[in-house]
Amino acid sequence: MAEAAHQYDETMPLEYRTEESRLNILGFWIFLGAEVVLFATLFATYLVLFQRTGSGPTTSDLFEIKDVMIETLLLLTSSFTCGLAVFEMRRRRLSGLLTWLLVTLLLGAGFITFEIREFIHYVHEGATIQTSAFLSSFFVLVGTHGAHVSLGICWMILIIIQLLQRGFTPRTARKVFIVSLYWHFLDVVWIFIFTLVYLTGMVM
Amino acid sequence: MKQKIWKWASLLPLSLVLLLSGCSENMLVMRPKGPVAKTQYDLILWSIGFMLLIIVVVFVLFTVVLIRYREKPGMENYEPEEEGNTLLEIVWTAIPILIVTALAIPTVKATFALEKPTKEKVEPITIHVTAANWKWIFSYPDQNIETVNYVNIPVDVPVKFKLTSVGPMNSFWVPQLGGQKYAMDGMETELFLEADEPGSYMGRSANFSGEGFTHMEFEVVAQTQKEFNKWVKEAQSTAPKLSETKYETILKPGLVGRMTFSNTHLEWIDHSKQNSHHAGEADEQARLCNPLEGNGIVVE
Amino acid sequence: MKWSEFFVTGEPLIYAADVAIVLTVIGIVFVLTYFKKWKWLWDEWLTTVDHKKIGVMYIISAVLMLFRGGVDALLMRAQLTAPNMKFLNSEHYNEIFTTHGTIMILFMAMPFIIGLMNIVVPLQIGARDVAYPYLNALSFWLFFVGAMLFNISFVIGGSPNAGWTSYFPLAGNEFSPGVGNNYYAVALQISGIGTLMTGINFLVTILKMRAPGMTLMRMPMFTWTILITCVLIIFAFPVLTVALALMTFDRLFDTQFFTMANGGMSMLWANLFWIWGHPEVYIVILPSFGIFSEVVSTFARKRLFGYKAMVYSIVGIAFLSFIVWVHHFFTMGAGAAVNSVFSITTMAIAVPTGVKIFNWLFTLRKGKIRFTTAMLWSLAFIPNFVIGGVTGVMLAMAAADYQYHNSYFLIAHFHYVLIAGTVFACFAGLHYWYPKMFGHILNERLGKWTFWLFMIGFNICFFPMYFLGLMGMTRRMYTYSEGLGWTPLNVVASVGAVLMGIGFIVLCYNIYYSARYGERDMTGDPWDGRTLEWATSSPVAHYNFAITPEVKDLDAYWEMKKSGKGFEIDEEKLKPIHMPSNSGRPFLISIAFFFAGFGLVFKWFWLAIIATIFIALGLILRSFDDDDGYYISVDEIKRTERLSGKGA
Amino acid sequence: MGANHHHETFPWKHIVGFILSLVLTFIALWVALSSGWTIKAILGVIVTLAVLQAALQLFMFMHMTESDSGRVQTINMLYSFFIAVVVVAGSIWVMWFVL
Ligand code: HEA
Ligand code: HEA
Ligand code: CUA
Ligand SMILES: [Cu+2]
Repeated sequence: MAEAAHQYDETMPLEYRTEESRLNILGFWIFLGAEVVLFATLFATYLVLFQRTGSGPTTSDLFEIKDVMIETLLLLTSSFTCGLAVFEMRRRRLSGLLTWLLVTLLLGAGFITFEIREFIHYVHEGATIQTSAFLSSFFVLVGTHGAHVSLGICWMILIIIQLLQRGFTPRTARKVFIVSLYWHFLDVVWIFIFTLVYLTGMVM
Repeated sequence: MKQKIWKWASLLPLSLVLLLSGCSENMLVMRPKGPVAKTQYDLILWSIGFMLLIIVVVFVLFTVVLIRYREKPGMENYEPEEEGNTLLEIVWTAIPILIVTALAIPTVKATFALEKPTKEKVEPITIHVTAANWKWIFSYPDQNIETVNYVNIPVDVPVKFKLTSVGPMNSFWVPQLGGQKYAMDGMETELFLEADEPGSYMGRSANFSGEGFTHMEFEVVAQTQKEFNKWVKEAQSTAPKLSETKYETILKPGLVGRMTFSNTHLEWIDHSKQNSHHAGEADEQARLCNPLEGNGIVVE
Repeated sequence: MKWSEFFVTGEPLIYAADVAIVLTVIGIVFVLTYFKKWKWLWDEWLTTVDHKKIGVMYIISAVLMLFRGGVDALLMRAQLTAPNMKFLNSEHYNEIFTTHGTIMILFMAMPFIIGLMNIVVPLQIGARDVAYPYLNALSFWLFFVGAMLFNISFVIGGSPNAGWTSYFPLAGNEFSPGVGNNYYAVALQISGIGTLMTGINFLVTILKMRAPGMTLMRMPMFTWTILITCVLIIFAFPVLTVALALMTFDRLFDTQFFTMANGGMSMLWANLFWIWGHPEVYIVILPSFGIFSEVVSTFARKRLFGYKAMVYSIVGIAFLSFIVWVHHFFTMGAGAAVNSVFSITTMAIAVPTGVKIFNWLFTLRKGKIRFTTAMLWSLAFIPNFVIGGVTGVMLAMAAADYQYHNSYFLIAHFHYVLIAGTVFACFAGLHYWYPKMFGHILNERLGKWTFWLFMIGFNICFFPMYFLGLMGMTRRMYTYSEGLGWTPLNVVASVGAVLMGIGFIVLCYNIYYSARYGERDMTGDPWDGRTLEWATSSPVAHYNFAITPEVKDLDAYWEMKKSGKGFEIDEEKLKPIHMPSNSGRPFLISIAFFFAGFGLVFKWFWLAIIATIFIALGLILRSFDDDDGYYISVDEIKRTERLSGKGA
Repeated sequence: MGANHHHETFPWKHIVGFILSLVLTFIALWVALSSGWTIKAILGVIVTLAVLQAALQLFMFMHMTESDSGRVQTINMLYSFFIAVVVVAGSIWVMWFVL
């Protein structure tokens, strides 16, 4: 970290200005690499187990395309608005940044609400995490993603507070950028959940 | 220093010789009594040859280098510098590749061969093997016989073992007849073995399955076809019938002795089918499989 | 739950352990209080973010765990020495090999290596510290509380007993109803998170914080191996995280992943375990290769032969290590095609490994070999590891593996690679870098005693096991009957184990002896080293380098010395150095993790939830933390440098 | 480099990315539910679409290639996808016989 921590490089966007920030952003990318493998393992588990339904319901008994599409569109849009937030940040417009972060957050919350509703619906139909290997792996895969999104929401709230307190600093800018990486990444994961869990489940 | 290294280097080949001569009697893997074990034995010998060669090369190089290039008085001004040598490096990449190829080809051949019956002309005899805590149950569907902890087979006839388990994974291993395969709950694996010579062979579980695992041994008795037929007749006529309740007591965790029955449990249950006995009776199963509630394990 | 279930009861061995633990704790508390060391402990160790101190703590923990795992090993050998022994019953034996394997690999080998890399890597690349010092402290404490959580299972609740591989369904609730396996799932999870963070931390450190001029192809070999190891950690540990999480769900919340009913699939556990497990064994062997490379080239007084090939071969090994996992369950019936493919990928690893072996041999050739203790360990590695390696290739031959699998042949293989590879490397590294850590040299005479006792004992212990395997002795048997012909070899093996134990005691004595009487290292470069860590004083100043060194070649420090100047510090060029501040938070967060884990083990969810709230609190505080660290003034640097004799 | 980013006044890149992701999603939906192709073909196409869309996010929204660590970040992501494929496809292949 060293002295370089305070060397400013004016040609770069704010979030890259300090050595510390550059290290953190790179570290976060690498963490995302680990997350890819984490989700891949959950996908592997799901794909190995999803036809092992025991005496419980199967994919086509459960999934409903309407709910899934609503969730998908909410999350896709939130990824877009999150991108806009970073765009605004790079134009140094705090109000724009805050607005888009807030919108992202609300869309994320909407996604979570629909997901919880979906889960509750399944449970009412007798499809719980204990029912079958398929459902265990389904709930854990989709639930892990949901937990990540919820965590992302809490994290964004923290960052909004810090932005309000401190305005643009290399540190807050870096945090915004990192949370945006996280958020887009969750969208990437969702695309695969959408494809490999829901669409595949309805086809098979 | 010099002597020490020599002493130490000579330790390994020496013990090898000692062990090979002294204990070969008991080295079951190296005394194959059937075509499957023989295939594996040949493969093992083939590989040991290469491994010894590699070991010798490395050990010789190692010893020579250590002796010649120790720091000696008068070397103060010797400043060795050397970066590498592409030719040499290619050599010691290429030779291992050749050795690995020489090992891989027979390995792949043998691996494919072992999936098939050992003989084409002779119809194999099928025996279902069920591993349970902690005993082996053998069912002869065609002969309608079930045995526990021992299995009789005719010599020179391929045996198709269909393996499954009620509970933890076990591995079905008869070293002198051939390598092992896992017996797993809710699924079925197949293992072909064959004996060349009549005799009694040790079999045991090779995969840890809990408290009584150590005692999960069984005997494979290879008999001539005539004797085998005689045994089948005898068992069919004299052995008691296996009832469902009796079967459940056998399944309870613990050790049991040898048994023979004149019917098989396959009539009412096939553990290799996922959930055949579990659906809706998980509690029952928990009771059966829970060592704390069973009658405990009998250990000498 | 009754107290009598909470504490493990009814065993003299365990009561003795209880007493020993209580006495040790009282002893430690007393000593700390008596010598007024609490504040020192807190300021200097518990809150430190200095990579060197964190490394030392890793190594101390690892040596303790080597003792624990070693005692387990000796107990097993005692039980197996004669047929029908009544020393341990089946239940105890099962717990002991489980904890032995788990502790040795996860809480001994890994932290030992991570400790060495903590101490050495930043020094080798000329950095002030790691990329994320705070995270580094958190990694250590997470590992540490994970290890402690695992260890207390011995006296509280009962140890796991399904093997270090914990295959289902055996490890499920049905067959392992106690809390033992919860400990396995939760403790490994906690320390695994720590390890993952270490991987990220060091990857970024090595990629981004090298001294100017140190291109990738000028990096010391140890640093190279750590770089690649980090890649393995980052991509392998998430798999373990998931596998353990699924295990935890199955055990605590009755999900159906690996159960026997309702579609569960026990084979999936084995599959996931080994997707992590195989890279894991390379995670502990690659850094070992790095250590040997450093030591061999230092004491042969030659540059590493074929540096580039050495780099490519580790990359090759790391790549292959992710596509061989099925060799651990060839016998599960996946079919000849699957087995053949994985057979071939596995055997392929012999090629890059062979390249390394021959390159080491040719580094020695034409050298000027000095037989220090560190060098002895490194030399002994070569022949011993080759035995382990080629028997590994025998195991890789699927059709033949059907005969070796789970037999003592396998036990012999992996002790040959783990001990002759990893443990020898840890000992070599410990002796080699000891002066950097503590400022004095480990006594060479005692070191050589340790070496010969341990190395000879090791061969006596494990070589016979190859033959026991061929005789049909399977692993995890707590006893065997007479007449199988296994007795003589088992006796021999136990004798070897005792020799290793004596060797270990000599090592411990050496640590004590050298601390009192050991030769101080005044130069900072006792071995005439080649890489940058030897350019610092011993022990190293907390800021590492007063000025960042410039690197012109591989073996940077060697080049500096050859050019006649060494590493000179021009006082004119000194600038204030920025340092991260200490923090107690990593330690406290980890304590909260301990309680969260403990709560999960016993299904006391209230405890787990409260502890999780504390964890979250710690993280939020961290997020609002604005601490920018502090600066060390030029004057202070001058003073320190002059004291250590390095300054002008 | 992302530096050019801050001179832009309108988020073209983001809007194009967003529209593309919507289009890809709806194509996948149609292929899966209404195309009537064979299961194999459907799976092949929708997985390809998912991969495309993931790449889109990485490049358009996450600026993966920017900064002086762009190369490392890209290699890291590619390698993690490689491992992901090994884990998923490998597990399925290895356990195919029981599925
Ligand atoms: C440090 C740890 C370590 C290392 C480095 C290795 C290295 C290797 N291992 Fe080992 N292995 C383990 C730790 C390790 N292993 C453990 C812990 C287990 C058991 C886990 C359990 O079940 O509990 C295990 C189990 C294990 C199995 C499973 C067996 C079974 O369960 O039935 C197999 C099978 O293929 C295997 C193979 C190999 C191979 C091919 C190598 C290769 O990397 C070796 C390469 C080295 C050489 C070959 C020597 C040098 C080369 C030359 C001199 C060149 C010329 C050589 C040739 C051409 C052959 N190992
Ligand atoms: C790095 C890893 C590592 C290391 C270093 C070791 C070291 C040793 N191991 Fe280990 N072993 C494993 C990893 C390791 N092992 C694994 C993974 C398994 C598989 C577990 C499983 O099946 O799940 C295993 C299994 C295993 C078995 C097979 C058990 C079975 O399947 O039934 C045996 C049997 O002899 C054994 C023996 C030894 C011995 C004698 C040592 C010696 O090297 C130990 C050296 C001894 C010491 C360092 C002792 C120091 C202590 C003292 C001197 C104190 C004396 C004081 C008192 C007794 C109070 N080990
Ligand atoms: Cu199958 Cu219990
Ligand atoms: Cu392996």
